[in-house]
Amino acid sequence: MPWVEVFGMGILDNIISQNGYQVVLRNLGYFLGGAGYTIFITALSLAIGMVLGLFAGLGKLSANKIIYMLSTAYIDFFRGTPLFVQIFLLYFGILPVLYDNDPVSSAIIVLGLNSGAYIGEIVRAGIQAVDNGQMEAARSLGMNQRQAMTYVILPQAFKIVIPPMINEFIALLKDSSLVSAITVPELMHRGDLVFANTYEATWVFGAIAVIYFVITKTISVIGDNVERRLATD
Amino acid sequence: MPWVEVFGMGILDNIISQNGYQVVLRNLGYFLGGAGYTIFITALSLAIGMVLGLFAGLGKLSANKIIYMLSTAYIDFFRGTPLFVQIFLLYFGILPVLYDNDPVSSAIIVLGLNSGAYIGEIVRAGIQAVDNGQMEAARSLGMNQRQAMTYVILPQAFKIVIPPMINEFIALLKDSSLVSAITVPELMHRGDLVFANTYEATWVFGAIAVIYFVITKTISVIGDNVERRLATD
Amino acid sequence: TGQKQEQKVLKVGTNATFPPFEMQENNEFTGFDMDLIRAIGEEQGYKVEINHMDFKALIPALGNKKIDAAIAGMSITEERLKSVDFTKAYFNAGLIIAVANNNETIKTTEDLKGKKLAAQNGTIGAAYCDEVKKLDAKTEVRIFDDIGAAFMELEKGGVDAVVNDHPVTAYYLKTTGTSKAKMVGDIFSADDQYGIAIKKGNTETLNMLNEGLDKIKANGKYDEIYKKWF
Amino acid sequence: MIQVVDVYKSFGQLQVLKGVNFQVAPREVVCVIGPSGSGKSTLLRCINQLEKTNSGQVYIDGEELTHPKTDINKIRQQVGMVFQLFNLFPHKTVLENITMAPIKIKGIAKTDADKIAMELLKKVGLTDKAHVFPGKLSGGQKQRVAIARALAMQPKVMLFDEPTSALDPEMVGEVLAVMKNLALEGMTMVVVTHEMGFAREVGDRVVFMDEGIIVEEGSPQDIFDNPQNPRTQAFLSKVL
Amino acid sequence: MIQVVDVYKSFGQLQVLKGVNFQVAPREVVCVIGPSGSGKSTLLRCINQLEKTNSGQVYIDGEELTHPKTDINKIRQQVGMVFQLFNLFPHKTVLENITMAPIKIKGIAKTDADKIAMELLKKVGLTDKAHVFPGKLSGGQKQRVAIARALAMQPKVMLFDEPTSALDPEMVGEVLAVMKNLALEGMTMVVVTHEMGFAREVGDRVVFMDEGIIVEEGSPQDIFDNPQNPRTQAFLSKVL
Ligand SMILES: Nc1ncnc2c1ncn2[C@@H]1O[C@H](COP(=O)(O)OP(=O)(O)OP(=O)(O)O)[C@@H](O)[C@H]1O
Ligand SMILES: Nc1ncnc2c1ncn2[C@@H]1O[C@H](COP(=O)(O)OP(=O)(O)OP(=O)(O)O)[C@@H](O)[C@H]1O
Ligand SMILES: [Mg+2]
Ligand SMILES: [Mg+2]
Repeated sequence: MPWVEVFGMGILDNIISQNGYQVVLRNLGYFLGGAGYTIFITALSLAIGMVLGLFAGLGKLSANKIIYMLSTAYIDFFRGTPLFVQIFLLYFGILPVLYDNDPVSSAIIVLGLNSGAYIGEIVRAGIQAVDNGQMEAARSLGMNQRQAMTYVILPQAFKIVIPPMINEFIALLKDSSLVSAITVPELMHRGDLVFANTYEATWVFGAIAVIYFVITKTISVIGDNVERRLATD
Repeated sequence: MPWVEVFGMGILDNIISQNGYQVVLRNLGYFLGGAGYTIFITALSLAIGMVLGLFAGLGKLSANKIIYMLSTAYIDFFRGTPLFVQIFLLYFGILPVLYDNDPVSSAIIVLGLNSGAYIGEIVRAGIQAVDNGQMEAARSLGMNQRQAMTYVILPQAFKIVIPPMINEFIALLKDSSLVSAITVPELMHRGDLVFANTYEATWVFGAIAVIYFVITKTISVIGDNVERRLATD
Repeated sequence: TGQKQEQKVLKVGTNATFPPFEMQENNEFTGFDMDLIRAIGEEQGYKVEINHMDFKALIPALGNKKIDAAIAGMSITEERLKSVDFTKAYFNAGLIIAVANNNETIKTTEDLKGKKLAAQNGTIGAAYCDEVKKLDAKTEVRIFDDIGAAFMELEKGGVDAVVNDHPVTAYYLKTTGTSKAKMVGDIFSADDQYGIAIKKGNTETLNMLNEGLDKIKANGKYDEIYKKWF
Repeated sequence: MIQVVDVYKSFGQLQVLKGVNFQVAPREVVCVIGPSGSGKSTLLRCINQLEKTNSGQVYIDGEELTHPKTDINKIRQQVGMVFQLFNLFPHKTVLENITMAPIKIKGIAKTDADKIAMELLKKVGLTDKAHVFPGKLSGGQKQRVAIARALAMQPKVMLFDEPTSALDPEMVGEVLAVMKNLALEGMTMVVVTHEMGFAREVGDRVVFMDEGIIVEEGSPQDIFDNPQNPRTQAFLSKVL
Repeated sequence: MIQVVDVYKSFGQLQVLKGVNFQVAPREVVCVIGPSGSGKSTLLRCINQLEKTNSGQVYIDGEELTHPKTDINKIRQQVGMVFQLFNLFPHKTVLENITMAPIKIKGIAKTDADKIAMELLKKVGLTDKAHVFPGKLSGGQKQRVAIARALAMQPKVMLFDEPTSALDPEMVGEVLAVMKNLALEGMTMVVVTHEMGFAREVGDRVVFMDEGIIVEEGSPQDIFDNPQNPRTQAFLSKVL
């Protein structure tokens, strides 16, 4: 059917002839490289954040006053101040005292600390949502507090915690764009550079948005699957 | 003890003589006005986000395929793409078609849509965490789906949902700084303006961070109180 | 000593979103400022290493010695001199007004009074808009973080004019702005002087850069670079 | 009043009800007994359609619940249910648990609902716990609140899933009295129970279920003193 | 084996235990009966210190649990408990519910633990539900899994909170058999129950509680056939 071809060619030609389209095409590899940085940094800081968040969440439930106060102070600070201030503070102020810090490792540390604060609250809430009888049943079997947490409470909290955790993963992925401030060449950073050079807002940020969307959708699909697999009723 | 005085005076003098200190002092009212905007915008977009999130969360649990798909698409899009792309898209692209949009109202709409997506997932998870027997008990009393949701499930989900919701409030408060890109005169925007005129990064952003901290700490204290008051065991 | 000097490194920070002064093309930093600092480095026996960062991060990076100098189209002002040191001015930008193609009401700086104006944060254009507002309180000033967004606001019709450094606006009109906006009036406010920022009190680097700047102005290198970009 | 016609129900592979036929006349009290896992709870849940049946019909008061056009909520208001695990609303006090449905669904004034609720709490001996949250009640106290909650809707039919399992003998006696009163007032009841003494006392008729079917039914005397089916005989011989 | 000395326990204003004194000899089976809310469950929970006592001492096998230096977890491994509301672990299958503690605490090999668990499941008639999650069990099935889970730790003492409340008569008979076997094997047991027939069958001694104190105790014959205290008499007169 010739008219379909003509019509199709028309649209295609129109797209190809657009400068913005060419800008995106030319920079696609560059963007995907940036996405690689974004994923790499997010994944590592998430690992840090989950460990810190677990301890901070447990700490906020601790009977020990000092542990409770430390956890609270940690969560309050890293949740309460703007991320880019934290990035500045640690990158320029604190980390240089500790080691010869480079942007990427600094970014991972700051994002890890930051997400740990949010995850801490998520973990605390998840633990508290598990029925009290579960702890009692575990303790009555002779488990100590730690064993009951590890084998009985946390696995159940884990299920409750998945959806807000996925929310946090996705927020972190996007917050990671802030480390472009300290020269980490991640996705948004590269988008900014290309935009500034070409002023093709729609095409450049459209492409960036699509890449982010693909990554976040992947995360949420994985999250849904984990959630479904853990459902026992 | 004279040496304390001397020492104390020394520090004080040192601080006062700093240019940055004076910059902050001079602009404190200006910053607090910006904080007013930040709180105003966050509060209104939160109100929108909670309504949207409630419907989106319920929608994701709906048996109706179309409602389910609409909710999922909404959540996926607004959670999956960078906030600042959404700001650009709505401010420059979509809203001008609908009305003669100004930065503040546009910011509230975009942030409301964005937080609604995160809140939607929180609400869905909260509802699913309520024991199944509760729905059955409500239905067996003759309540319809809507009544059972309103009187039995949602009030219980509400308690579970508070901590991740507080997380989201705080994240939204800080994300609201992104509307600085379309010249909404909120806290971070004003910080940027004063910084650019003085280059006093430490003092200016330090002051901004303290103001954010005070606001977020207030939110989390309120959240803790609500949580405690709702505890029934 | 010449060989030893060549191994010295000058770490320079910039924010490569300000064409044609600093930008990135094909993963390379290019633009007037970039060529200039490289020329100075070569003249003074330094290997120049360029880092792109947030505009906000340039000052802390200087303070922390993560970079030795910042070159990013920074205008020299009294207020900023309290926090950092600047080299001698290396460029006199001058401002220009940009309006929508179909705008016939704004022709000169006089016409700006009482209008909606946009400028980029931290530029002399922003300061100029504030001055206009002082003359006529009905004037509305919108300061964007990013000059790209300011131009988009102009295209959207949210503001009547953008007041910005001439070379930057010219570059925008050459790329996507051609069909949507135009420059009106003459270049004005000729005291918009760019300088290279150095940590306050770092006289060693300051002197070195000033010396290099003098040298390339004397040997014609500066004019060569200027011609390449403007 | 209640008619269950040829009801089948499976969970995945597991057939739980395999063609149950069963009638309850108005004002009749029927006790359902049978071994654990035989489908007693499932049958109750099918009666008020908390569990969708795979095939067969359920009628209450002549209306077919299994028909897609039926307003199931209207009918459920006439059908009270007491769950084996109580399912009290943890976010509401005892009193609010009882008054919620009357106020919200029937639109009864709060003061009236409170008065009715306090009377019911008196019946089950819990007036002093009216303003306590369910989390602080003992097992038997929860059980009694669950009964009061169902009664507050003044249903025509009551379904009890082991209403006495967490009660002490005194309370069993009192609940029995409450139920006998209800029967006098014309309440139709289906009671799943493991307590044979209770079944004998309260039941007009006893139904013995096993493996998803009704094996035998008859008057308490018939079933307990003269069971016909060997399966029933075996089951009852174990009663202490 | 168990000594409870002058134990007081309050929840806020509410005094629940008001000086309970109580001994259980090794191999003895004691049944605790009494009205709802009298403090039976609370007493059991104080015995393994799930509930901290306000004053008084609790000893098991000579060790004082109420002493702050005691390793409570070690002792609890010797003290199995079956809860009124089961409290099965919903994220684990029936088999895993039973084997978790032996594997994780005692370090028994998984294959051995599985073997022991399957034997226990056979005892309670649930081998076919080994790989099912608790959410899919009927009430009586949950109850039996809870018993099996407690037995899997091979405790010296077992505390039962109404172990038969969700069981049908057949299962009650079987659990009774299990418990009698345990008694023969030397298990010390405290059983809170509302089923007098069960108490009579299984108990070496019966304890009657009311309003936070032990009102009367003695052999089943003494208590059931010849109660001394008027409160006990009134209570037992209600048994069907
Ligand atoms: N939601 C479910 N999914 C899968 N199987 C189920 C479900 N609910 C019940 N069953 C199974 O159906 C069978 C009958 O369960 P039901 O609760 O009706 O038994 P019951 O007669 O009430 O037993 P009990 O006296 O122990 O309460 C049991 O084998 C149980 O495991
Ligand atoms: N966590 C708690 N907070 C406040 N009060 C409680 C709590 N647990 C129990 N109680 C109260 O203590 C009293 C005794 O409760 P307990 O559970 O020991 O009774 P019981 O004898 O086991 O009754 P039942 O036979 O009904 O199970 C009851 O009045 C109950 O309301
Ligand atoms: Mg049942
Ligand atoms: Mg009890």
